[in-house]
Amino acid sequence: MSFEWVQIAYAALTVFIVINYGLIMTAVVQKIGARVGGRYGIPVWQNYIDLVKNIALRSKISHGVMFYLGPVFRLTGGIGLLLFVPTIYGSVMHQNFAFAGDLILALYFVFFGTLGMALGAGESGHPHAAIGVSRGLAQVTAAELPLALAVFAISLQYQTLSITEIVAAQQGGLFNWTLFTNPIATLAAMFALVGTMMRAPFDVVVAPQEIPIGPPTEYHSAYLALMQTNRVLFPVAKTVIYMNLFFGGASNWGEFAVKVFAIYMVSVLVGVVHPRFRVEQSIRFFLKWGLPVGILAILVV
Amino acid sequence: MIRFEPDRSQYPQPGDDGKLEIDLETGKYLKLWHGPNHPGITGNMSVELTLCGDEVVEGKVHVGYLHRGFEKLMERRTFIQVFPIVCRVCVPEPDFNEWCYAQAVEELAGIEAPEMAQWTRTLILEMGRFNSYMMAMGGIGGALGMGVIGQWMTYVRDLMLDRFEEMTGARIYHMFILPGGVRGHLPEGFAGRMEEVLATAERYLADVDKAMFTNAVFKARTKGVGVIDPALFEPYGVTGPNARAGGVAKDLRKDAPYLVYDQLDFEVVTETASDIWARAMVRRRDIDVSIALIRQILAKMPKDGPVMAKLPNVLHWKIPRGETYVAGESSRGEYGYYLVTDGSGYPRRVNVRGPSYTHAMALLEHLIPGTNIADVAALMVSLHTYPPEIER
Amino acid sequence: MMRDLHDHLKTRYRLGDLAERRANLAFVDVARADLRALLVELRDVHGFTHLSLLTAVDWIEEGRFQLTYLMNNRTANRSLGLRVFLDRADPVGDTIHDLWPTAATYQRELREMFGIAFPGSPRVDEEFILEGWTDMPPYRRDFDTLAYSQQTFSDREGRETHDPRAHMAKKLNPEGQR
Amino acid sequence: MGNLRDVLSPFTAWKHLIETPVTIRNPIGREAADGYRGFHQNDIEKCIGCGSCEVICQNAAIDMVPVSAPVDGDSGLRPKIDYGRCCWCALCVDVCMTGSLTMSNEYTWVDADPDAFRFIPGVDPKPWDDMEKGYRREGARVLTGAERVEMGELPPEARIDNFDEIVVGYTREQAMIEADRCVECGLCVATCPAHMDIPDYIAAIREGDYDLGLQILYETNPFSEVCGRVCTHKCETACAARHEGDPIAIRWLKRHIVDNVSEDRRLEIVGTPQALPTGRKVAIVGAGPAGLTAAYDLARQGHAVTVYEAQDKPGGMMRYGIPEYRLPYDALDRDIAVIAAQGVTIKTGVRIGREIAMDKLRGEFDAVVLSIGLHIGRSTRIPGTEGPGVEAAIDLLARITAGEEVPVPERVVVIGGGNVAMDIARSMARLQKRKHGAVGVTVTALEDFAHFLADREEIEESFDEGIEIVDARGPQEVVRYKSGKRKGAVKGLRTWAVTSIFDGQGRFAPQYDQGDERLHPADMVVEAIGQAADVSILGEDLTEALEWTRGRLAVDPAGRSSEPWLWAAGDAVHGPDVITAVADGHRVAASVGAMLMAMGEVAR
Repeated sequence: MSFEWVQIAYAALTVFIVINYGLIMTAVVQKIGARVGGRYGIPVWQNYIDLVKNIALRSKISHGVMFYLGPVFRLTGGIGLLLFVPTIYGSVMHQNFAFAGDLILALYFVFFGTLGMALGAGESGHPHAAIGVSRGLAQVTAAELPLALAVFAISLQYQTLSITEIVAAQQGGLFNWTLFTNPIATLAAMFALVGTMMRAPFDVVVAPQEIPIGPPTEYHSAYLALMQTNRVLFPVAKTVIYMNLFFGGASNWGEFAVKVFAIYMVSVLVGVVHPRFRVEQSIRFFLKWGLPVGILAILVV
Repeated sequence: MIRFEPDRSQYPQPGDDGKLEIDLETGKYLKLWHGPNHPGITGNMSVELTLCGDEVVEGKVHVGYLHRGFEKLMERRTFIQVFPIVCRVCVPEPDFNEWCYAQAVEELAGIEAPEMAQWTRTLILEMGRFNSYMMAMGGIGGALGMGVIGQWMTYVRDLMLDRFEEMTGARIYHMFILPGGVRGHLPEGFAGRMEEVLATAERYLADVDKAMFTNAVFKARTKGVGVIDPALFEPYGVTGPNARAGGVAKDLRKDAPYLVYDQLDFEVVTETASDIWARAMVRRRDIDVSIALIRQILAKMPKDGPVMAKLPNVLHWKIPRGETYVAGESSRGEYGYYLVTDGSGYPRRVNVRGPSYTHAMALLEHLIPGTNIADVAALMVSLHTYPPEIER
Repeated sequence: MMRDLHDHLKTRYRLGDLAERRANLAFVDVARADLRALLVELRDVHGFTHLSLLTAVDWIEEGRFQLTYLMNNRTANRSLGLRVFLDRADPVGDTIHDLWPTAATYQRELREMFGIAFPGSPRVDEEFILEGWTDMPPYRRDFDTLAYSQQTFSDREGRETHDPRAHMAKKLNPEGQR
Repeated sequence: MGNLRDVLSPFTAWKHLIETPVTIRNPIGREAADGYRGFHQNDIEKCIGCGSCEVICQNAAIDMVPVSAPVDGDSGLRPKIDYGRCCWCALCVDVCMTGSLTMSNEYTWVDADPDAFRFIPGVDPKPWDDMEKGYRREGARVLTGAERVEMGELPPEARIDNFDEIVVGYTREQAMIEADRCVECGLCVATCPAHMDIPDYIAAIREGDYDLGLQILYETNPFSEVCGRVCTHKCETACAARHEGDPIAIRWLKRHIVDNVSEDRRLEIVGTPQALPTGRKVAIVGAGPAGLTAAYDLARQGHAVTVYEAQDKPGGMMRYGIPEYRLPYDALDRDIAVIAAQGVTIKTGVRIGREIAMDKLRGEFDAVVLSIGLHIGRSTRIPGTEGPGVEAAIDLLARITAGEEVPVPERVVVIGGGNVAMDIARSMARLQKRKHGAVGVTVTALEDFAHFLADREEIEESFDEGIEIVDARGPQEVVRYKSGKRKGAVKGLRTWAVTSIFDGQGRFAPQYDQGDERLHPADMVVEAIGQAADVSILGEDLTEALEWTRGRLAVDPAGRSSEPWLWAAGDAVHGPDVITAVADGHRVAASVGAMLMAMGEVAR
């Protein structure tokens, strides 16, 4: 695949669409969660208001360079994840910078933001951030393990490290999806999905009841806006990977919207109705349930 | 399986004076302020935690963020003027203050509230208990990250507040139980509307049972966590649901019946495990008792009759020298007022005995060391404490 | 019942007369020196295991503080209030935190709010509720909350009230004639 | 399978997804419950500005501010509420003496100006002023007593044949309860002609300090025995407690104080004049309440006071106009004894103008106070009033007091609806009962019962005593026997029904329904429609010299006549009752005292 300058414009368009999609989708999801609690919830445009408000705010507090870079890393992680994964299968515009080994890069980017965040938040010197980071890293590592195993399983299955090729292999019908061709790997990956979406029962890292609000404690104003942007972008980007790897990808924006929403809702479905695990309980959970399924997935292949 | 038992030898050890030697310079420990403005704290108080990893090695409770000097303010007010401020000692269950104070004044002044007032008071106290438990249920869900429970309970509590509103003219600070009786009769059709609320409450509580109490994650977080040894109950002044969760079947409504509780049928709810689960469960089951009691009261109470005893002119009401202590079983335990009069028109001393005073101070400080930081909020909520009672 | 207990105890302790308030509540004066032994006996022998509250009353006219130990027998549902009087000029109480650990909290509060010392009570000198308080212990009767608030805060501008009687006298009978 | 259930069961919560949310989207404008305690309303017409709301407010959120001019029973003040302090406890509503203060169920109001939240309900217009809903006190106020302690009285059968005092007086317990009802607003003080410190002496009763009470009484009134019994108690019509209940029995409480202080103790407390003798001399004509009050005040200022009284005993109308069953003579004597103890000389049986001329007084004294009262009964002058069998009430009363024989026929008709009419009716009833064993008195009054002039108790007690009272009857003629053995004797009183008493301008111009005519049979008709002063004692020259208005001696507000040495006080100039006379006495004494003081300065 050759690089062309126009791809940058295309990629920017992808990012723009995804951010807007994310802003609205997360608000819709909020409203869905609110309904379970008997509330109307926020207006769908609430995320925009928050974002604009925070961007407009400036700060005089300094915690050091790394602190400022934290959200940048985080957002870079989100954008990077999105851009090196084909968003719409078969679309030239939204093919992004997909390449043969993009699967590995994508896995790296999943971690990249978290690590960046860890560095930045650590610099803030706030104990909440420090504890949040240590717990977050521990938990995310454990939660991503099943995903990694599932990815190994399907890369073995499809004999490729290119996401585009994996999506291509799933075309031609519902039952060509990895979901049906390799359900065990999908299950393992779904453990990771639920575990990393920062929703109960695996959101103790940011639990306001203990260490409000975890790593981002000290972030405010425009930095917070960056993080908010990432917060709507990153889950979508991550979901795109799942969509591509296990649910046949998307061949147009409509399919994209439906599938991402559906996959995202899996974590919501669990999250809304559960309390959260302690960190060591989460880790134990993933080691006990996620890891064996992941290993099983590889073995089956 | 990997064990996550902490290595206790790494923890600070008590020095010669019995105090823990915590040297923050070593970098081994981390100070963390839990509160006062904190979603995981039960009201405005704070716990100064010392962490080793995410294990708490010491917790010091700090209060005073809400101190308004109520007891002192009462000494400056006439007996009737105290009435509007007592309810403010406890937000979620203010009526207990009103009743304890009114009863204490009546005892010392030799006044007896009419029967109708006694029934109405009992009704109010049970409604207040219901509300308080609603907050506790929501709180325990919320403390563990299950906001849905909190939202449901808030809704149900709100319905009960609607009933309070139509009955007393206010939602939170009802100011309805005056020394001498209560302010008025139940509005027309009150019982019917109350029944609707209770039916809704039962529907939501059934959902809570399914979503929270039949929930693997909830069980994992609460069973065996925050256990209070029943041997600590008396030294630490543990009363009410916290003690009942440890198998102590003590309930002042039953043991020392006040108001009209001796004319009502109910059972004292107990659990045995004395952990967070048991404390939540005792409260969950006590809600059912409260609901049943509200129904009973509305069915049994007289339909009409005077609600106020004859009072002396309250503008210059003097009460002879004396002292008394009036206590009842609030949703959190023994709630009492110690009133001392000196023959003047003002109380000499009013002391509020809130259950949180013992539960959130000495007991909590005793329980906190050794818990995971993630469990501190749940532990506190499970003790169901309200800081205003501590500092008054 | 309370009377029997009082009769039983007063042979060995210096007790005042029993002031019965209700069938299950009475108060009695106790000599300070006898307090501890009495508390232990009440707890271990007579079932008064529950310390309902511990608080103080300032009888400033009599120059003394009253400490009230409200002991409760949870089984029999009876309460006995023990009144111990301390010299107001030099108020020192005896700590009972080793009998009831929770008493340490009460004693800390009494230290802060009434200025009553309880030597040996854990953390008794730590600030409990008040932070940076320099005035006299505020729950003493001679602490004037109104004066304090007037010194500390300013009144709202423009508040003026009229006593009906004086106002009418001024308007209707300006010369003040009888 | 408990574990699996634990995993699956929580998902049932999702069923709420399809339910309609329960939260309120916009809480602004949500209507509160009917009885909600929201912003205050005040019915400004009903409010009397007693300030009880301010007193009970534990937050000091209420100020009483002037809104209109004070009048009797209304201070003109209205509560202004500072909502920065209000805690919405509604004790102010509960204690409100008139029920004017209520609360609407409006509770949402946003304003950027904090001072907007300080306003006078009912005066500063607010959207919720006319709201029907909101907190209303259930039933009558209960925070202060609404019912007066019943006064013990002799039953009608025990009192009808004698002149024993009817009213028993409060016991200490009763007085304590009655005194407890007072809210100490002080509205009564302005209304009382003598401005007695009513709330203060009521407070003294509550404290059980009768000495203090008596001291307070004497500061404003040396006739507490009298006023404690027969005062017209205008104060009680201004009492805040009357709006939703009975007014405080101020008169009875006053009497209760004197009942509880012995005569000797009274003399101890009041003492004798502390001022040094000034050497100035004052003559007072008439030993009635005005004259004796002036005498008391002047004597205490150190002046030498001589009181001249035409009757045999001092007391004036108090003794000769008020029947003994209402005011026993020994009670009056006790009051006068305290006054006499101030060194006042009382010369009885001396009629000025006959024994001593006014000019002589003028020559001998530095000042003269004329307090002669109203001793001449007015007549209706209807046909038939001339002749035997028609009496003036005031004459009869005086003769009864003096122990003279008065005619006591079996049937008596009284014309008049005031207290004097009641006094004579009831006195005659007693005499009839004694003489004939039966009461036969009819009172005919112009006014209907709704506008009766006599006190309500007087009417009720009269009914109890078997007296017939017919209201709204205008006397037209005293009918006399035209022939027969009793020719010329009174046969009865012919009256018409009254349709109105005053015309459009409020002038006295009774209208009658001539179709409704009745003859009230009677052997004697007593006229009790008012009295006049006997000014003939002044002598012709003085009468010429003095200024007069409408037949009354013209005096300045302090009671001084156009002659600098002569003051006038009491019923003769200001009418019509004891307490007004007392007030007048004080006023005149102050004026005389000031003049004497000025004289002293000049002399020095």
